[in-house]
Amino acid sequence: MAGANTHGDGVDTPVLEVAGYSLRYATPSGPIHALKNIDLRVAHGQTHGLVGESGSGKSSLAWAILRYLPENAIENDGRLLLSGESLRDRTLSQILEIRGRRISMVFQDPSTSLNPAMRLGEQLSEVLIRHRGLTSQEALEESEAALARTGIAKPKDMLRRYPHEASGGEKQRVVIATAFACNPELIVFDEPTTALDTITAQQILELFNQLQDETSISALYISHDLGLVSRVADVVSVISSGEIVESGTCAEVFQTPRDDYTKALLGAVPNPKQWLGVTEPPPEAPALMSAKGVTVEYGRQSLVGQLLAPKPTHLGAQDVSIEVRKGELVGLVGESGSGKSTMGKVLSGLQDFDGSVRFGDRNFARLSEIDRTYRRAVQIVFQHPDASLNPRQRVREILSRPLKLYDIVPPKERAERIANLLEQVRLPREFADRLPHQLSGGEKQRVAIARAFAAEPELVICDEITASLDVSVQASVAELLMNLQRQTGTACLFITHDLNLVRQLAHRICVMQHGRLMDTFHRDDAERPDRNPYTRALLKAVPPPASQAA
Amino acid sequence: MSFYDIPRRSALLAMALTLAVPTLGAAQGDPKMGGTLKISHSTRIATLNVLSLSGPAEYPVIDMAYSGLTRIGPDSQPMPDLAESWEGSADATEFTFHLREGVTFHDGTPATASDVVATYEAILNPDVPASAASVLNMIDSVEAVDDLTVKFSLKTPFADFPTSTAHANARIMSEEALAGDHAMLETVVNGTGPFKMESYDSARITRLVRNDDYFIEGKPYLDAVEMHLFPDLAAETTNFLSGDIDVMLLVQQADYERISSAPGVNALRVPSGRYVNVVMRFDQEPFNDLRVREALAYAIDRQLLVDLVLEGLGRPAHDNILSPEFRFRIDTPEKNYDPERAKALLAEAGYPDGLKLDLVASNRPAIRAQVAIAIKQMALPAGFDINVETMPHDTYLANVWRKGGFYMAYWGMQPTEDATFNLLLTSNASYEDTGWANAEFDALVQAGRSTTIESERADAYTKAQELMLAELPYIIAFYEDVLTASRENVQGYTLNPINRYFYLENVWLDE
Amino acid sequence: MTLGYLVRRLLAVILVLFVVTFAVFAITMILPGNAAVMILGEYGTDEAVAALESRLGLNRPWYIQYLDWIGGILQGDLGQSLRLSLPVADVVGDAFWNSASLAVTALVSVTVIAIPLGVLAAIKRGTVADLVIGMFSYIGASMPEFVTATLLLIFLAGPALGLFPAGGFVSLGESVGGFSSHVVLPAATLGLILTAHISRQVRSEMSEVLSSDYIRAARLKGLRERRVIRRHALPNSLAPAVAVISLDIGYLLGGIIVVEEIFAWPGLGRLLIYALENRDLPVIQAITLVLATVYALSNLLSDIVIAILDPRVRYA
Amino acid sequence: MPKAFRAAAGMTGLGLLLLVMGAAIFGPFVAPYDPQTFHPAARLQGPSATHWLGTDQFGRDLLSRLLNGAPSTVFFGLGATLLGVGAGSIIGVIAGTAGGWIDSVIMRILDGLLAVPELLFTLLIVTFLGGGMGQAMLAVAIAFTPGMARIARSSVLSIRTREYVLAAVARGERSHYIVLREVLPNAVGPIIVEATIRVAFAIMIGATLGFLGLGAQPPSTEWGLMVAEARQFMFRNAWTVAVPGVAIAMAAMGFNLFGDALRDSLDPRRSR
Repeated sequence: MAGANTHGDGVDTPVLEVAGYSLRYATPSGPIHALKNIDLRVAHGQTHGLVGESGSGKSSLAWAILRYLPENAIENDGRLLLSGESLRDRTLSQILEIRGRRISMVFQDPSTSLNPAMRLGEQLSEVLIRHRGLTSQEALEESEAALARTGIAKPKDMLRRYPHEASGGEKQRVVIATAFACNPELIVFDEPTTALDTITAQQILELFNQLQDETSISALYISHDLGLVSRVADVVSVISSGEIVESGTCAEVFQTPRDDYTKALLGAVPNPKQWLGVTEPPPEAPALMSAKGVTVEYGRQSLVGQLLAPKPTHLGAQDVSIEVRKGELVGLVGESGSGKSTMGKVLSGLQDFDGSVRFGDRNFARLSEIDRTYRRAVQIVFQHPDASLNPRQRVREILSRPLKLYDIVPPKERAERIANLLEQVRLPREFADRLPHQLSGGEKQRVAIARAFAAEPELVICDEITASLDVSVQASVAELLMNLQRQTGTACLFITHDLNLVRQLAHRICVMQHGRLMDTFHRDDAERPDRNPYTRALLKAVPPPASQAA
Repeated sequence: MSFYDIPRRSALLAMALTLAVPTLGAAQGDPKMGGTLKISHSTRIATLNVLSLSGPAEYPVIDMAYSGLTRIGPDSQPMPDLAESWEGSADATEFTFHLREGVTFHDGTPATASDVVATYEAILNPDVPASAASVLNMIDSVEAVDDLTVKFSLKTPFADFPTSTAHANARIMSEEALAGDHAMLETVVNGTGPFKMESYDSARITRLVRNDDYFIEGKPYLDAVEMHLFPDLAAETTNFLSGDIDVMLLVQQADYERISSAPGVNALRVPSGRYVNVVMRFDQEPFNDLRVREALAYAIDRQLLVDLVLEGLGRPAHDNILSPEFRFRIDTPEKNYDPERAKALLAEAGYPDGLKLDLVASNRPAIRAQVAIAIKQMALPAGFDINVETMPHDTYLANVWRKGGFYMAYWGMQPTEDATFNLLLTSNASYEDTGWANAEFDALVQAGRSTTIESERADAYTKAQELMLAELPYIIAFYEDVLTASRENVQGYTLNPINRYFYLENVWLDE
Repeated sequence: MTLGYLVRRLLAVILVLFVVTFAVFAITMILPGNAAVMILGEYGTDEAVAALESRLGLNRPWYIQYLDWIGGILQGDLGQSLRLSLPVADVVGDAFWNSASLAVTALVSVTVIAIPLGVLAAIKRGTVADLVIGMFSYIGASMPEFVTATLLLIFLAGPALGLFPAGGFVSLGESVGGFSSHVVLPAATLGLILTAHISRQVRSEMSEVLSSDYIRAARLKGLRERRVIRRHALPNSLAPAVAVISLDIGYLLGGIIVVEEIFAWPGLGRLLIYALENRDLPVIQAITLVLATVYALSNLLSDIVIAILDPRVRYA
Repeated sequence: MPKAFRAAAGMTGLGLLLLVMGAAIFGPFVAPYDPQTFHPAARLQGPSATHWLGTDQFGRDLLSRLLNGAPSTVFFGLGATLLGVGAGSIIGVIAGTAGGWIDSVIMRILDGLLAVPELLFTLLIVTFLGGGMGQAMLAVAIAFTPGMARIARSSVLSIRTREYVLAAVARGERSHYIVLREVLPNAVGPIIVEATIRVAFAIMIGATLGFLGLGAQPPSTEWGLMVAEARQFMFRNAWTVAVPGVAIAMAAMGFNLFGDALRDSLDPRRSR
């Protein structure tokens, strides 16, 4: 048995060994089994990817390894060994010596994992003071060097800043530098790029690979993103409902998945080469909706408001022109803050604007001109399934509103229509009696989609409708949308940050950055070398997943 | 004590009062000089303007700092103050006062007849708010005969005039101060009294120090007197009992027993003519009917009221506005609690099913509401359904007082029968509030004041009281005792039932 | 958080204060009675009242009185108290310092007690200590000042124990010992409700901070718990605590009215009650101005302190 | 707070609340004596078999007075809060939904009013309204209005940007439907929680006004007034002060505990 190896017994001793480990949480409504009989080894110098969807137990494993468990956690007698030493036998003070020095951790969101009231330098150097006994002066110098290794241009300057004065990428570099500071035996990465922009995430990933090459540190890399894991890990374990369902080298798992869950997961990963969309309307088809020179200025105030409480203004969108043809699906892509959602709000009549929006043969020059005819024809579906349904209304009431409002069907037929709508989004018709909190995230999003299509619109705006959903659910929601579009011929503006996904669905793609439209291109032209440089950078940052790449 | 020996030259007022003023802590040995007396009080000393002040804690201060022509003594008789002696004409229309020689104000200027004239002219000036004006409005003219002699001519005969000049708000100020801005009188004190103002902090402590030039040789004994303000009665009592304070100016009935039984404390209870009265207007329904007024009178258990509201520290009254302290007070028939009789009277008056009434009581002081509530309860069996309406004092003063038909009033004791009647009951009384307006009564009071013949006065006042008791303008259920307390080492402290004269020049501390 | 912002906020408050004083003035004129009636009480004849009214200037139209008052304020003159015959500035000024000495004593002792209590409760979540502090804070927050004060009087100042004077005031200048013994009970009364409130808030802020990602990160760096609490958690929970304390100054300024009345503390609260009873308008106006200004300034001060404690606010 | 303690606190709060509300509704009917009847022979007594909580200076039964005063004390708190919350919510909802300069003007005025300490504000209003129970209730309600308006506004603002509200706007729903059906039902949560806790505060202020002689007037049995009237006798019979004093604290505590429990149950993440 591997566990029989004693400490210092050469390279065979894994840095981390988890064997037969189970964990459950005691709750008033009975125990929740978070981890079931986990076996996992991280060899010296290896990066072990741990892939699972939310609630799969992957984070619980990280907390268990770091011995940071809530009081209601109950463990079985499985083993947790660090370089052959049992972590479970350690007292709290011994664990405190191990944390940060022998095992360190990189967290998901640098903006919450850094203390807002402390300078970055202190947060980095305190580890050195604690574990390597340096004086604060020495620690600061050492920190500067550590930060320099993460590619920060002016590390000294960065050390003096507070977290809110640094960008997300810079903060994550500080966190990574902190994790590497004491040359630990193992680093646990918990979704370190999820909270970052696509391009920044790519840079952090490169940094990880670079540091890994330099230090050949052992890492446990936790992520929900199969594509991402394939680019960093040597070995992958797939975890589902607290159980490791499949484990092996990257190549093995991605090329020849054995477990059904792994297969489903791999299948759900959007692949730009795999077209799911509907038939493209002919190029000469007239524009259904065309926005011309749309500009949005936020924080604009009335005269009185300016006098009483002047606020700064900023531009949400600047001179943006977008066109959607009948039956077409246009993708609108950009990072957060790029202005893509602002455009979604303008087009759905939620945000005042300058410029013009033409719909059919009518022209709208500002918000107040947008009328009910327009609102009926253009429907919107939002990102957050939890927020997009009124928590106090039943599904029936939610779906009946557009029917009543636009008098789509006579009152007698409404119940039947609601049932049809539910079936169309593949929900049982009994769901009409449910309240939103009785539905899962994916189910809520289906109801929201059904509500949009209930109005029999000509254009549906989908604002990041898959962003809050798990990978497997994402795929089914996208597929559902395509089916509906196929059945109804409705045009669609699909707003997303996920280039791979949109390339599967959209006929044409618009790219926005900093409130401006950077690029508009046909999907076939995506990889042409004369693409806009920003588009190219984006495309480069999201290479297709491993199964296709390998 | 020395001032008892001063010969009285007033021929008119050789009265003998039945009331023996109790003095606590019978003086042990000779008075000792020195020490600071700390007096606690619970109402603010808001102003020191002698002409208009009215606060319970303001009177001791001006009693210390100023002198009047005369002063009411502990025996309730006028005694010499700035005036050494006085005499009146036989028809009681002219009075001459002889001032002491060599008296000076605190600032060193001599106090002479012209200061007296200036003071009385200020009081009588209609443009100057002066509390004593209504008591002295019979003065026709005042003149300085010489530096030490002042002569008053009266419009009508008035036998009790030397009592009127003892009015607590008629203290002699300097001519100079009165000629200046009267606003200065509010804070600047320049009197001839035994103590001089040292510091005046209306929110906390007012301190007076010994006047070395006081006109009575050897007095005062104390070096200083401090008036400490405690707005919360519980805090005041506790501080007094803990020994931080020497004299508690006014003791609440609720605390009297506890204080009097505390070690090292002398509690002083002075029977007084102070009363709470139920005002019933003669010109409003249903009180225009004597039977209704009488019914209510029989619906009140007076002894119980004394026990409940005054903790027994008072005497039941039977609607006579004069308490037994008054010389010409008649024996008043007792009205015993008799709800049946009250009920019958009500039925006779046309209210066989009882009567629903709103009784208004100002919220200050609390005793008004307490009496009202007690009356409400006692009168229930007699068929009176009284709703007590307690209201803020300002609203009461503006809307109810002297206007309302049925409300609670509260008055202190006056020095004479005449002052009492002319305050409230005669048709031209200062604060006439019943609409009684009885010409016969007016004539009797007039007769009583204008004669100097003892038997005639007694006759007039007796008839006046009989008439009052028959017509029942007020229901007066009790006379309230004045309560005060001092530490054992405080000697010579006493109070007048009128509660405006304090004689602090006689107090000394026996350490 | 710029200077301009602070100035604008202050100006807004001052503007509203004048609206409030205007309203106070206008309403008093509608009501029956006035200071002259109250001064003379039942002994006031109609003539005497009229004479006093004219001397106090109460017979002028109310807007003239108001404009006069405003004019005086702009020249730094608060006018003359109607009842106390003293300049308002003197009366209110003395009372202000007396109140301040009580309020500051209460606030400082409360802060010194309540913050550690709240931190303790948050760290010891779910233990007996937390429970006791929690119960205490509920009881404290549910006792009106006058009940607390009365109970303290009965048990600590009453004849039974007599540990402290039952009321009264000795200024710090006169005697430090005298001030201290007199200030204990009123400060304790004010302190109970504030301690309850502040410790509860600190506990809740601290709990929130302790469950934050960055505290988890700090612990997972292997830092000792003491450093985690002192260096990481405390500064972050203090800023919200300061905001709460500044709001509590509002309670304090209200509570002081009752407490001063009961303990005979010659401060603004007692003066206010007296002025209200006697319709002494200039004094009421001045106290309203002073209390509201103090409250506004304390809110401003707390914003500044928060900016010092929290770098995010500082540069925002 | 640990779950068990929170649950216990919530239950205690509920228990106190039921007790207080029970007294407020049924108190006057179950009182053993008439609250105004004098028992001259049994003045200022401690608890006994005939008078369970003792008697006051007129020998009135304290338990009966307490039970009789419950409606005025509790309904004062409820009434003042209801009025204040109602007015505040209307103003806040108007400000929150109207936005623009209307919002700015309303908010500036509210900011200013909030700069006057609450009890001072109440005292000023009640003095100029002339004292008395109704006036005091109105005064407390007015004093509560700015704070409640602020809470209502921020609640509305946070709901207004929810996606289901945006969806309704985008759909072209009429504004009254949006305000009444989409925004308000979801915005009332924080308002109700705040209101519950404010009832406790209103009861305390009401009692304080009664105590200062500006609220309920004798012979009312309002609890604050009972304390004020009993203060003179507190050294002779501490029960006269303690009984109404503790009753006020219990009523306030009931609403405080219940409000906190309500807040926890509506938002389990927050433990304050």
